[in-house]
Amino acid sequence: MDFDLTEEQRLLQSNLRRLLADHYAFNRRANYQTEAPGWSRAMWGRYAELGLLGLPFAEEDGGFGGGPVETMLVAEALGEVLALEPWLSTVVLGGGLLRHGADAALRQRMVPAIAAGEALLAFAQAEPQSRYSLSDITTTARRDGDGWVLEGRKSVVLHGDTADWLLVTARSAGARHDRGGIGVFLLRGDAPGVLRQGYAMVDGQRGAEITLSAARAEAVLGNAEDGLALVERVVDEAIAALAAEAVGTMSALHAMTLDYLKTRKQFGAPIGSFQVLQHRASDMMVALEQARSMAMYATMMLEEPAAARRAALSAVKVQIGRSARLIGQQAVQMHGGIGIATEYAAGHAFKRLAAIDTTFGDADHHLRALAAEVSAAA
Amino acid sequence: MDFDLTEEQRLLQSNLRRLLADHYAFNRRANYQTEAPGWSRAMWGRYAELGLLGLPFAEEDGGFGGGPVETMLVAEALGEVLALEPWLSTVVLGGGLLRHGADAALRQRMVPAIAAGEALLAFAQAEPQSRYSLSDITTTARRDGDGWVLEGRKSVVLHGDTADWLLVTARSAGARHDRGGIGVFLLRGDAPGVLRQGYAMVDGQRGAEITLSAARAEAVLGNAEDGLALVERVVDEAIAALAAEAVGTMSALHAMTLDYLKTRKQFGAPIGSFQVLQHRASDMMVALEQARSMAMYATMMLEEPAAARRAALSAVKVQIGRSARLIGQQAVQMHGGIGIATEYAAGHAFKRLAAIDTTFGDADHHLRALAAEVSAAA
Amino acid sequence: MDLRFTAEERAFRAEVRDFIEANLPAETRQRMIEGRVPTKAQTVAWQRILNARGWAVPDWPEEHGGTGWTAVQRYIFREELQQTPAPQPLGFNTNMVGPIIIAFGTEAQKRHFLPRIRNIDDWWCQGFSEPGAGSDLASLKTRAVRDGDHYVVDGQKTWTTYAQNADWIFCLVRTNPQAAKRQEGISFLLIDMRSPGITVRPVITIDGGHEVNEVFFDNVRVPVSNLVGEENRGWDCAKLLLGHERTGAARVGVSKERLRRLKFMAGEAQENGRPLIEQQRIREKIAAIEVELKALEMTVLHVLAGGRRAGESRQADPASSILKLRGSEIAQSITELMMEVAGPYGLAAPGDPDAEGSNAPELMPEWARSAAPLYFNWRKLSIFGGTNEIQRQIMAKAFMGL
Amino acid sequence: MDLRFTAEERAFRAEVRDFIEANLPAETRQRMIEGRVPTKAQTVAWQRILNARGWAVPDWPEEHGGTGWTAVQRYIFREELQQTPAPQPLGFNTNMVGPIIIAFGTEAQKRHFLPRIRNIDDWWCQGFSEPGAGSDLASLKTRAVRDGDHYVVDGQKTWTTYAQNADWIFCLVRTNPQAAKRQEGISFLLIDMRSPGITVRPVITIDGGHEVNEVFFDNVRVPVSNLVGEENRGWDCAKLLLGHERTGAARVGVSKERLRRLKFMAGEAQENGRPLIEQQRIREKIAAIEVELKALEMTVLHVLAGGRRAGESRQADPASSILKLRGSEIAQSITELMMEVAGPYGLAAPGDPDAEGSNAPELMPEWARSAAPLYFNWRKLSIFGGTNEIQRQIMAKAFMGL
Repeated sequence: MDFDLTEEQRLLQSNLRRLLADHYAFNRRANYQTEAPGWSRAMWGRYAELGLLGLPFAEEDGGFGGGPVETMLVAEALGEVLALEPWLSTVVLGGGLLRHGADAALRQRMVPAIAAGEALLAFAQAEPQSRYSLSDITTTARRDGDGWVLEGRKSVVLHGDTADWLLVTARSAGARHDRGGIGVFLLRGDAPGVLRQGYAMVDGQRGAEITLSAARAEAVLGNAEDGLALVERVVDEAIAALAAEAVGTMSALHAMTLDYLKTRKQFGAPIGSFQVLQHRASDMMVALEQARSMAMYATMMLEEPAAARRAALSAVKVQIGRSARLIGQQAVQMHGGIGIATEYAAGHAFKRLAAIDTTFGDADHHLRALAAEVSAAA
Repeated sequence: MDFDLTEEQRLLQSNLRRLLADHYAFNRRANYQTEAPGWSRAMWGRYAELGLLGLPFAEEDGGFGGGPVETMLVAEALGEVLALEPWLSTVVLGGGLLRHGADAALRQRMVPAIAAGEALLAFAQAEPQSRYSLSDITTTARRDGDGWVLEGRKSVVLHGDTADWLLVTARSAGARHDRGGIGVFLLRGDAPGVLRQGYAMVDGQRGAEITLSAARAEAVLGNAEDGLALVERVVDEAIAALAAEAVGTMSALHAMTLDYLKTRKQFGAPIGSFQVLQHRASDMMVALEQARSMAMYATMMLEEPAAARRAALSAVKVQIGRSARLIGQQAVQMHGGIGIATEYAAGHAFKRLAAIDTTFGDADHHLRALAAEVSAAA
Repeated sequence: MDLRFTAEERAFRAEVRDFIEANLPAETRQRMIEGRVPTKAQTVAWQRILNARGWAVPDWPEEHGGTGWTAVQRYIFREELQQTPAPQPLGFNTNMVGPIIIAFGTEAQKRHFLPRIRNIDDWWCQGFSEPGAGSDLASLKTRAVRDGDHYVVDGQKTWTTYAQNADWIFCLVRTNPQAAKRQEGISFLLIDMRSPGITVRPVITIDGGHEVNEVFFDNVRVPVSNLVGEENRGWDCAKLLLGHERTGAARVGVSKERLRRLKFMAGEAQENGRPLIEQQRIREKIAAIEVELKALEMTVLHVLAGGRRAGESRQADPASSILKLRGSEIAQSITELMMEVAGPYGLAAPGDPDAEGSNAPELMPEWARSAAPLYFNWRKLSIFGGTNEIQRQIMAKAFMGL
Repeated sequence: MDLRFTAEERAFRAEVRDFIEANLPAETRQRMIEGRVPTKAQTVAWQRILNARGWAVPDWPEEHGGTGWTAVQRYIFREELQQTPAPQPLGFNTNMVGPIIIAFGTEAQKRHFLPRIRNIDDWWCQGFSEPGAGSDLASLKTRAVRDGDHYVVDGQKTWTTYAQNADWIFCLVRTNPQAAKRQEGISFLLIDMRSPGITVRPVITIDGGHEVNEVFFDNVRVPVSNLVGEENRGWDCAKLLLGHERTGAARVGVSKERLRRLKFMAGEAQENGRPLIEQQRIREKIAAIEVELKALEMTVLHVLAGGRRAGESRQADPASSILKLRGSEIAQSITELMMEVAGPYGLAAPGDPDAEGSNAPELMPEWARSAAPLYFNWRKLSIFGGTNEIQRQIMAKAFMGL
């Protein structure tokens, strides 16, 4: 067992942190949000330069051969500054589907463009009725010549509005809740028949409602009826990345709160001198440490067989959700009024944490999944 | 709406509190526990003198015509001193079954003896397998001439060891979980075929395991197949009394804790000067107030139709369980080591509160019952 | 001891309910059901309907338009408004500046202001909080210097709710910086929001809404006739508000209405093709909140009926703190659960459509729209009006002697 | 960064597990599964088995019998003991007085005591706490006055665990009442429990068990040769213990074993004829604790592997406090749930059958017996060894600068 980072990992972490320290102060983030896509194209270019965008891809595909630990480090650092760019959707979600699902030809066509920052990806998975179920899919894929044509509605698609490519789950066979019959299809974002309505989500990230009307896919990843295992794997990888991002956000929020406790005075003393707030800060520290431990656990369990991996990632999501809620709510409470004013960073961190809980299943959803596996001991 | 006590109720309360102040200091309670029955016969006589034992019975049956409010006041006062005597089992449980289930002749035979302190009653309801289900009954009642003969095992019977009379639920018809086919039977505690093994329970109250082997009943209350509604009503009355008792115990425990916070010094100051413990005491106060409110609500809802009454009493039990756990655990925690030493009162109050939660269904059991009734709003 | 409402009280409730049903504009009600704040016009229109009925200011003395109701009746009235839901009386007018003018104002002030307050001819806002003086009100810095028949006011107020709607602001200002105690040397002024030198800057909250503001005073001239009570005795006015309205903070009716809304949402939201309300865990969470709300309601009724043992003297009753604490916690727990029920759609919430950064509400189902904004907005409930930490401190110090 | 156990570590775990399986007396194990404390004889016998294998004191330096294992191996060893469950090494011997004698003792003390400590030829108990000096150790009052070759000790110790079993007690005593700081003027003495003037009074805890005692010292003569370290420098010894054993307080193995027991109980307990484990809510509660325990375990491993960023210097790492806090909270939550699962039978729990006031255990099912006693007894986990409040305070002051 070894928790130390390699020299390369350390370098990656410190380079990224330096980049973000230089370019992602809170007031600049607010500016990025008002740029046309709702985030910073310039930052996206810098991520590409730093090698973030090709990081998890195999070298033979045009990537840099990073693993789960590298992804964790990047996610944590981006979480510290509440970065707005479509890294999760492009590299972890879209990229993950390509890594695990695409054939070599497709990978070698896509990866260099992703790594160069020239291709943005989005994963159009959820539908208006599907909530957190990955198999509740009504979008259909119909054979048409040697290609596929998609029909349906996809909902709350992270960064779906600006993506150059959409990875869309659709049903080529089977009934609505069946585990079989689901494929993952690659479409151009601007393909005929793709209608996208983008919006800013509550946490400042971008989302889109997407309607597919006889939209033609460029490719299907693997088998059109067998895609659910791929989706589950990539969603688990996204949960691991979200966990690390949440740790970054919680850690920044905890630090912000400590600063505030030390500087803000009331009744003639820094409010951090009040024992009740001291202990509250300790409870936040405990929650942060629990979350950090589980983010590492997530990273460690991604390569395990599916059943063990899914259970582990559910446990991770439960802990992240609980820690995030405690830290988010308490940070706002201790900041008082300015905790809920948009001019300060704390409220934005609180909202991002709430959003992370809701992404790919909230704490209760995953607790129910774990509870289903509990059995009596001998 | 009127929350004021009548002059008579005030008098009852103050007389009982005075009696207990004179005779139920914590060290005397410890002595009572070592007396032969595990409680004080002398106190029982004093309760009778004060009129407690005949209180809820109708005057024409030999009682004093008190109502739910009077029962609440008595239970609360007894809870304040952790009284050990079989008041709940004799007056509320046994007495309640007689009040609502017995015919006039039986009532007029039993009530004067109860009121005089000469008849102790116990309600033998639970069975080893029944947990909190009131209809999970395997004890059988068989017609034998013009009487009934009982066969079965009753478990954790409150004060079953010293009771002169047992009120026993048994199945005269139907299958194990059926709501129909259940009767409530009156037996002498020393009838042939009644084997009783008594013990001190964790909270100092007495319990018994009772085996019935062809034990002959003296009477059946009402119809032998129709007793479940009676049982449910009386159990709800007992829950109301337990709620009030718990309020008395919590209130005493909170006061004890405040005393301790004010007198115990650490690091050169009373520990009550530490803000964290101050706020903890406030949380206990809130929990106490919630419990008190629900104990009154219980009293108010006892006369409502069965469905509304049962839902209300489940809500009461949930709140009592939660308040009791918070107050009990925090009181012990703030007392430190002496909170768990038998020589001090705090730990005993903690244990009684834990026992009350477990009596007639814990907070979670009743929460599940309430959850079953939740439905979507229009 | 009879813990039920009397027949008269039940009849009164029916009368109130019927009146609201018959007179509340449907679109006002629908807007509130959706979790949105009524517009200024809606609030004013409703208050004028109530005023015409003689129900504008139930808590005021009858000579000034009060209804003469019992405490229980006033509770029933407020609860019916909350449960409908209908706009509640504008607190700054009816619960704050009105009672202060009644208690401390001159006859001229009463004659001029009270009828206008009742009818919201003037919309009032409150200028108490300042940057750096949140829960510690006595450290306020905005100063008023006497200059002939005027005070000249300079300084800054913050968290000023609906200053953007307001015609007038009532302010605590420092008139004697040399006073021995910090609470002394503070005065209570009524200031016309149209006065030159007043600037209102919006503060947008994380739900995207515009409820609060900063108000800047730069050489603002206020006639001395707008002083309420004695100069340097403004703290007396502030204290009056602290003692006021003990049971309102529980917000029982509001939480009942929001719970109903939550149960509606849980019937609409689906997972695996079934409504969420069928899930055991959601039902248990709702049931648990219902228990807590029932306990709170009983505490409120207990306080109202005056039966609390510790409650003989108003000063020595911890009820206000308990009601504020539990009221805010329960309300917040409902919004948490709403956010959970809304699920992924919670992320796409449009916020207040009147506010900046909103999304097109038609993209998402109506039932899911208000969840996130309300969850975010109602974090304020445990902060404003004396933080929950302050409430616990009050209980410990004042009622337990710790 | 590789977060998994190495092949060597897994092989080591197998070796330990096999040894325990082969050598632990079955009745010792069964007693512990039932939630009862092993008898003195059982604890001693097991320690001697470990000692014979060379595994009595893994944490000690090899020259004194230590194993030379890595931190991870020591963790695995302890976890295997806890999970079996097997008696853990007597902490007073192996974690407390042993390391202190190793660090501060004379050669003679080491030669005489260490082998006996390792083998529990002497059972030690700890004389630190006093009435009125719980978490505030430095306020202790028991005094030792020099009289020729002896100290004369007078005073009282409390919460002395297993004093009734003990042959020796190690004590903090005040040797200089005039010292400038309270921590100065304290010395560390080894005292034979058979010394005239020592009285042990049992303190029965609310679970009915006899674990703790009061120990009275009345003119007890202690040879000066039993002073460890310098006179008046006993605080150094006490501080050594505070720094010691950072990960043990998490009790991960114990909680894993108790969770397994809980799941066994929930399979035995029935409601409406079905095992409780089939109820959704019980399963969710168990799953939630499993999540928390997994997070705690990962934190422990993180600390052990030395990878914590803040953990470069032992002094500056809040891990000890976090582990103590979470370890006790999780353990307590398991006992709460055991109490719930036991249901009505929880009330009839027999307690420690060796203790006073016990009931006949045969009247109730075996699986339900230990629930209530354990729930009551384990309230101590958040009190002893530095209350959880103290842990939060340490975190706030030492690691967050508040």
